[in-house]
Amino acid sequence: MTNYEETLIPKLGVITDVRIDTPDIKTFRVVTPEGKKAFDHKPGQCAMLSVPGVGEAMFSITSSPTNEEYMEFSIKKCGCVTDWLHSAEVGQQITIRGPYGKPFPVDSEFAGHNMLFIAGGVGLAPLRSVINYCRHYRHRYGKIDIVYGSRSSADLLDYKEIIEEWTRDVDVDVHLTVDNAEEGWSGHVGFVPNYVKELGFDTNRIAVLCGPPIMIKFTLDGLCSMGFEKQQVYTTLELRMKCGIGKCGRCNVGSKYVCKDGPVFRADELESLPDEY
Amino acid sequence: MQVNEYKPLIVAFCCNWCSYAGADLAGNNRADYPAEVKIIRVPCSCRVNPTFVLKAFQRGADGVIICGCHPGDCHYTSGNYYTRRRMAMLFSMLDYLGIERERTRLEWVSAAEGAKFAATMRDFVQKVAALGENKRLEDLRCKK
Amino acid sequence: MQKITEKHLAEKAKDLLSQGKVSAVLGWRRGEFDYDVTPALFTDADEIENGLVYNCFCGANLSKYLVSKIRAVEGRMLVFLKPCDTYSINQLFTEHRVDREKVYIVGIPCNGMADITKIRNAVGEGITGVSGDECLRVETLYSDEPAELCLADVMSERCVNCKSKKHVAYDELLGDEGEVLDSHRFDEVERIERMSPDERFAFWQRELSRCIRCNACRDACPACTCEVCVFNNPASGVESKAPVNEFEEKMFHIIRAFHVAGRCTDCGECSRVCPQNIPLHLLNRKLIKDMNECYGEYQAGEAVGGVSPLTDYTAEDGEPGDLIRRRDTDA
Amino acid sequence: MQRIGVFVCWCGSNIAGTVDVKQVAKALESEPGVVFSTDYQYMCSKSGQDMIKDAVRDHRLTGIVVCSCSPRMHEATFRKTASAAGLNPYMVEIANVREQCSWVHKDIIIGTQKAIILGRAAVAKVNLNAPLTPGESPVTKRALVIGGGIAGIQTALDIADAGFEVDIVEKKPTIGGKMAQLDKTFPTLDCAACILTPKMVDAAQHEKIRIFSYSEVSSVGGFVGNFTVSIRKKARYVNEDICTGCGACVDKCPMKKVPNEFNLGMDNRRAIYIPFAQAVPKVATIDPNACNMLKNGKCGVCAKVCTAGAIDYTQKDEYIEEKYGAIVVATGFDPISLDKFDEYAYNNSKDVITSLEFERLTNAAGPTQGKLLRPSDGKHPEKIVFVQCVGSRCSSCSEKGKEYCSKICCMYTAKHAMLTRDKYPDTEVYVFYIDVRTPGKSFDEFYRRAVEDYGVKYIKGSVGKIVPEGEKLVVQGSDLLNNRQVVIDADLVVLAAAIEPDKSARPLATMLTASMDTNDFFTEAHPKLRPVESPTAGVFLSGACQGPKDIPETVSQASAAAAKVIGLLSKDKLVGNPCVASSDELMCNGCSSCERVCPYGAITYEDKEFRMPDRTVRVRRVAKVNPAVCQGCGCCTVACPSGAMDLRGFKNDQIMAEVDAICK
Amino acid sequence: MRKCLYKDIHKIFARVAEKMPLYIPAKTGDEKAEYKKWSEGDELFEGLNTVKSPKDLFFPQSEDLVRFKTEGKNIEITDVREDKGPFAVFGVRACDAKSFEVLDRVFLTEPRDSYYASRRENATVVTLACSRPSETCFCKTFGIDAGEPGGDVSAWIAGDDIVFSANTEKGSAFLDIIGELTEECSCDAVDREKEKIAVIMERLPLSDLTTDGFGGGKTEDLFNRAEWAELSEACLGCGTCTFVCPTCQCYDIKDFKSGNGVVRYRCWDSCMYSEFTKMAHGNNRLTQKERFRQRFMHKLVYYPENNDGLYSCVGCGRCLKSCPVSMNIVKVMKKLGGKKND
Repeated sequence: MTNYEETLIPKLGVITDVRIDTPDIKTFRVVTPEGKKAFDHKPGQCAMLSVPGVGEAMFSITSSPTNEEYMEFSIKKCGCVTDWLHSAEVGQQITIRGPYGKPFPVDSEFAGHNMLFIAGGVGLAPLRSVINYCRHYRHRYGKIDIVYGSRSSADLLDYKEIIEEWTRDVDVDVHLTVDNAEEGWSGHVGFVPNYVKELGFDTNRIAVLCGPPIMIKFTLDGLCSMGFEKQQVYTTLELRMKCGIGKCGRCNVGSKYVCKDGPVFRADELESLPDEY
Repeated sequence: MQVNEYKPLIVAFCCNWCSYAGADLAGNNRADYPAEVKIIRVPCSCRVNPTFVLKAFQRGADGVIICGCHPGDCHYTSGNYYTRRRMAMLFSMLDYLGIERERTRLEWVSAAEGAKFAATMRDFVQKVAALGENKRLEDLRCKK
Repeated sequence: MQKITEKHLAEKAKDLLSQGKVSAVLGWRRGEFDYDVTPALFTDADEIENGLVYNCFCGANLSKYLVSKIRAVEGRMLVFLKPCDTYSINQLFTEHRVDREKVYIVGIPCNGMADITKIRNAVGEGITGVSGDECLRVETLYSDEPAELCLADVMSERCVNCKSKKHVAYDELLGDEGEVLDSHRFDEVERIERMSPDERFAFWQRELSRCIRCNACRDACPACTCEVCVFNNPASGVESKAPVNEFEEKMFHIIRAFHVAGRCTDCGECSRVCPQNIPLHLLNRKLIKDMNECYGEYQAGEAVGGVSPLTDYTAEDGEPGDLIRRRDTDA
Repeated sequence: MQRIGVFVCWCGSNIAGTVDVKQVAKALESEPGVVFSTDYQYMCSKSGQDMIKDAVRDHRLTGIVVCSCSPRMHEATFRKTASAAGLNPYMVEIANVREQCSWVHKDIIIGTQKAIILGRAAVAKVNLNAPLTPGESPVTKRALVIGGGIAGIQTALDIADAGFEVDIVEKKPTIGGKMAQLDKTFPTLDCAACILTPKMVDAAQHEKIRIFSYSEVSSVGGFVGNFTVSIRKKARYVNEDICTGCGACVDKCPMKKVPNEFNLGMDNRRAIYIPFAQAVPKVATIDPNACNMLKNGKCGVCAKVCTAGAIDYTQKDEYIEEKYGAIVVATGFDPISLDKFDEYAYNNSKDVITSLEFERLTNAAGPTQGKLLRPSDGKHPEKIVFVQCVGSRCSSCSEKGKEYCSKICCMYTAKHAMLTRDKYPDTEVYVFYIDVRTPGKSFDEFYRRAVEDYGVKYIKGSVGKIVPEGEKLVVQGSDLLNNRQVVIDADLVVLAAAIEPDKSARPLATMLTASMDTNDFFTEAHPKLRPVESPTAGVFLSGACQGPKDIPETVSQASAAAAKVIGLLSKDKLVGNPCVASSDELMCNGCSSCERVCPYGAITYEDKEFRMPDRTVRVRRVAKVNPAVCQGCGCCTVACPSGAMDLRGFKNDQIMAEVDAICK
Repeated sequence: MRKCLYKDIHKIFARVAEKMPLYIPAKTGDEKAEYKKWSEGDELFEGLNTVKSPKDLFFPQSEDLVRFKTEGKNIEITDVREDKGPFAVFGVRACDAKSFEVLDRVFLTEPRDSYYASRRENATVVTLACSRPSETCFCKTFGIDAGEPGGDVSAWIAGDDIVFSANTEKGSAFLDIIGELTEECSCDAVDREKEKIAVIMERLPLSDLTTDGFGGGKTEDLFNRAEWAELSEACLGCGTCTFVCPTCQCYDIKDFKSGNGVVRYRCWDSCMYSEFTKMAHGNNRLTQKERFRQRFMHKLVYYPENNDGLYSCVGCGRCLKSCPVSMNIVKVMKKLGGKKND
């Protein structure tokens, strides 16, 4: 039987870089001990990282598949595994398995469309992969708008990359906002859902949302009032997951398993699910 | 002692005020007792949760001994009285389940009783060694 | 002596509801078969008329439900309690888990509850009907004639060794006041004590190895009302979900017995609900017996405010070794 | 995850002799969380501590494990070191590899292995340590001294002189204690009363000192800096404030046959009495067991003769509750009962007396006004035998006496013998002794004077039997130096009875939660380094309650205890022990199990509102621990069924991690 | 078809056990039974079925997945899978045999679970028709025929004989093993037995239970029904129903620190447990009603929706017998079935 691949048996990973993004978010660069990428993935997919004895947890892969060298994970400190990872140093081995979940339909539904990415807080993490993918294959997509907000400027993830790369791209508009006014911040102040409305996008685009549930709810309502159809809006769900392969039953909502059928859902798909997420 | 005798693993919970000090005194007096005994310092014997005893067995201990101040001498007045009741019940329960009673012990050792500490440990180790490996309350996952 | 039937219970419940003395009634609901009775909350007379049942299958101890259900109810909740259930409720009052003021206890007599497993063993599969009280008529698919069984022969073990027919807490009693009985409930414990350690070990190994860790014993136990059970709490160090090996099987049951020691009223729910028929009550009874012998007779739940022997002491208490040795000389 | 530094101490060769310290340091290097590991000759030395501080800085340590001597020795030292390095002091754990390893195991392989395991357990614990901040509590700037003998008086005077209020509680009607009963004091032979009574008066007149005579401590609550003590003032049936101590009532009291305890029953007092002339307070006390008026309402003479109107037969015991910051125990000693020593005929013959009785017989204020007369017939004794070590230095299997040396007997016996020969040179004086112990300033000179100048006959040997024969006491003993039996027809035999702690000490110790040794002497916090402190914070020891002592030693210890008390009371705030219990209210059932077992009443309950995840609000009863009252025993943690209660510094997971590490 | 005297069944067991481990429903104390590796002296349980279903043989209550050793920053991963080789299980009832199909659809779909797959491949399932179903049986509701139990080999007790019929290649191999202990026979006796069983099936008290109103696509109809509150009100939240259920397959993955490494194991979990879906930041099923609903919705709606209408219940009746408060899927189906959302 050992000749079968077993997805539940993880591979070794090594943390080769730890970047402190915000007071409670760090971004970890992970490769195999041989220095390669552990596996290929698509934007929006996740991986199970684990620290033996501490636990296993699912994280979205924040680096773009177009990055051939390594994977990155932006991880917010909340719970055993993340606490442990936050105290880990470069050179620390962890285990990794994946990729899991359904990716964003970057090569099908998204292709050829204008894109609107809306993220709040650590919600940028899953979107970063798809944003960078779109930037990499820039010609395949129309206009790209990114609305990103956080509690404060210190809580903005990947700020350096946003400023130094994204904002410099032609045809990529980045709209940053923080919840409350602060010294030294000359950008927009206010909550993401309101900012989206203020910016007043036309409906000729696909919207991808990610952030805290409350932000998603209000932004979704906002988009609908702006005339967006639910079929145009994608988001990701976060639920407790264990196996990552739709078998352990934990993330089952309706007939879907978030780890296998998600975490990316189109808003209209979500609507058909029982209200348990 | 025989050369090939089984070397048991003994976890000793000692209260800070009496028994741990008693163990220190045993050291001061260079009293000899087997190195199989490993002491864990607790503020009072009443800090020892029956769970700790079970955990020790799970992890591979062959014997668990709890040492506290003599009745009436508890630094916290009454802690050891509660210990006495709790452990009486625990040990009896383990005995009821057929687990060798010699693997558990409660002893009162004062800060002045270094010699008693050493003698108690020698005796306990010998008794547990005679029983051999703890088979009835073991967790195979924890065996090497 | 007036015979109390479910009709009396229903009358009483409807009465108190209509008077507004209580706003909900906790009783037992008729099931698919005569024997599969389910605890239920009733709020109107029709439901009570059609659904409320009281027969020899109403073994479930309703007191535990009060801990959670009472929160959802405005006003007082009527609860029907059998004598042994009243000990549990007293213990819950003692531990401040249930507010006395919110409960209206109607004590109901109990002649002993039947054990469906024993009935099944007697008549086989295919039980389609059970009626009667002292004498049970059991109809089955595979026999044209109903089998006649004496309740005493198919009574659950806890009822055979009933410790008390006395209600120790009630607002009202249906039927007569019973008495504390001189039971033989420790006989089985003594039998095990008399075994050799090897036999004892084999006995418990056999019993506990059947455990499937469904947690029914814990979840039905009226003493197990912790906000967070240690077995569910990763921080406790003993969290576990499965009887992974012999050690875990023992660990779970020893710790559980200890957590309810001095608080367990010996209601026997743990053994009743065990799908594997593990005699779990023999662990609790062992502790009760030991405490009685060492620290004086104590019946948890006999009165509100009782002090568990494990939260008490005297300077003259015996040493752990004495206890075990004494039993050897006795045996 | 922590960044732990491991520091293995050689303790010279104390540890390094039987433990391969390098190997220990190396082995612990790969333990989880350990980022630095080293060894050094003396970790507790300044350079050792500096090494730790440097490592904390250089390696950004968050936790420290020191493998060294017992934490009872240097835990505080290394906590301070950590503190100085900017670490929380409670991030330090000690692996006891000296007392519990290198000193008990001879084999270096075994010792090293065990040291590694102990170190591993400490590392496992530190991994789960959390920084702890001690709570603060105010200090009541007043001390209580229990016992009004010379020890208590001296302590009280010293504390009061430093400007703090002191209350003395004395169970007898007067302060003064045993010293007041003595005649002369060795080795200078000055009169006890002459040096004691001025101090008694000083105490009585000191504006900072209150004396509760004829009073006892009935309960003690609280903790260091904040004790609440209930004092029972026993009814003396005389209004203390009004009584002038004139003694008219005593003279007129018809109840004359009450054995006088001050003179050890060698004469009688009245039912109303003043123990002795210089008593402080000098007020009368009615003995309720002897007074007819109190027993059956017949008499009332004293009330009639008292011009001040101080007699009050209706007086009741009075309870006074006071707050103190510190408590000094000075309960002193008593000679043991000689009931079990039939061989010495103490109960058969009036002329077999104890040394304390002898003191009264030779005291000018005693029953014989200082004349040495036999209690039986009032004749001058011509041959006196002193027997030393009566009940002292007994073998451990003896049930009669004490194992310890009573320390003062050699000297007072020499004093008695010398004084007898001095006053009555024609009296033959024999002393039976086992050893003569005279380690004190001018002590041996004193003893030699008794032998050489005063001709006291010292016989090394024990007395086997004393048989009263007619007027004589036949003393049968052995003379070990000459290897022969001796028989002496004595007129008076004086027994140097062993001394033991006062009987009131044991219940008092329980109230104070102060520990005692097997002989009921109070245990000191450290036998050498903290000899006047009890292990219970805020409780100090003065005088013979801690062990047999003579007067100079008692007084010096009394002053030492006072110094400690002054040190404590001069603080405005006390920093508590942060290792206290705390309850996780999310898990607490409110069942009261913890409250029941708490010896300090540190746990109370409150109804707390909880916002449930479904947005409803639920009110639940939860436990709250008062960290200033909690002493950190952890009893509640085991009583708690849900595991809501845990003990900081000794958390469940920490102890279990130690278990795991040991069993690894 | 091959037969032998039923009273000689132990000879068959002995023969099979020579070739490979054999599991049978064996009597434990108290007239209960459990699947047990047969050894000389073990007797076949005469009653209907075991307390725990035979899913244990393929999906054990707990099993080690992988081991780790950590040292410093390094981790060593050890694959602990081992091929235990072929085994046989005898006496599986029709319902339980069907449950394997339910489980297969979970564990054998990609990515397939190699732990489960290996055991399934190694197993020869010998089923046994139910001559005396219990009043709690309702396999018929899910289209299962107790007289046609399936598996690799089907067996019937017909008169004094036990008759075997191979359904698969593995089954034929099994019959080869017991070949010389059995003799060829016609299917007459078996047919008579099947008829008898069919008659009894009709008489079972739950024979009229239907799946009307359930199945894929019924989420909207059923999810918000008010009856869930009453149905779930007595539920203790224990895992009895889940653990005795032949089709429940939720599991948890946990790490056990053994002191000399970490064992990652999986064990059965139950959606009835309050902490099943608990996360660091909350729980998407807060009340027992929601958890209770999830279990039955999964069995009766979600699972069939994903699996071509196959229900995740086989009507074995174990939950009816084991629930401490007699709450079960039949009561749920009777209460909610055949009605429209109101």
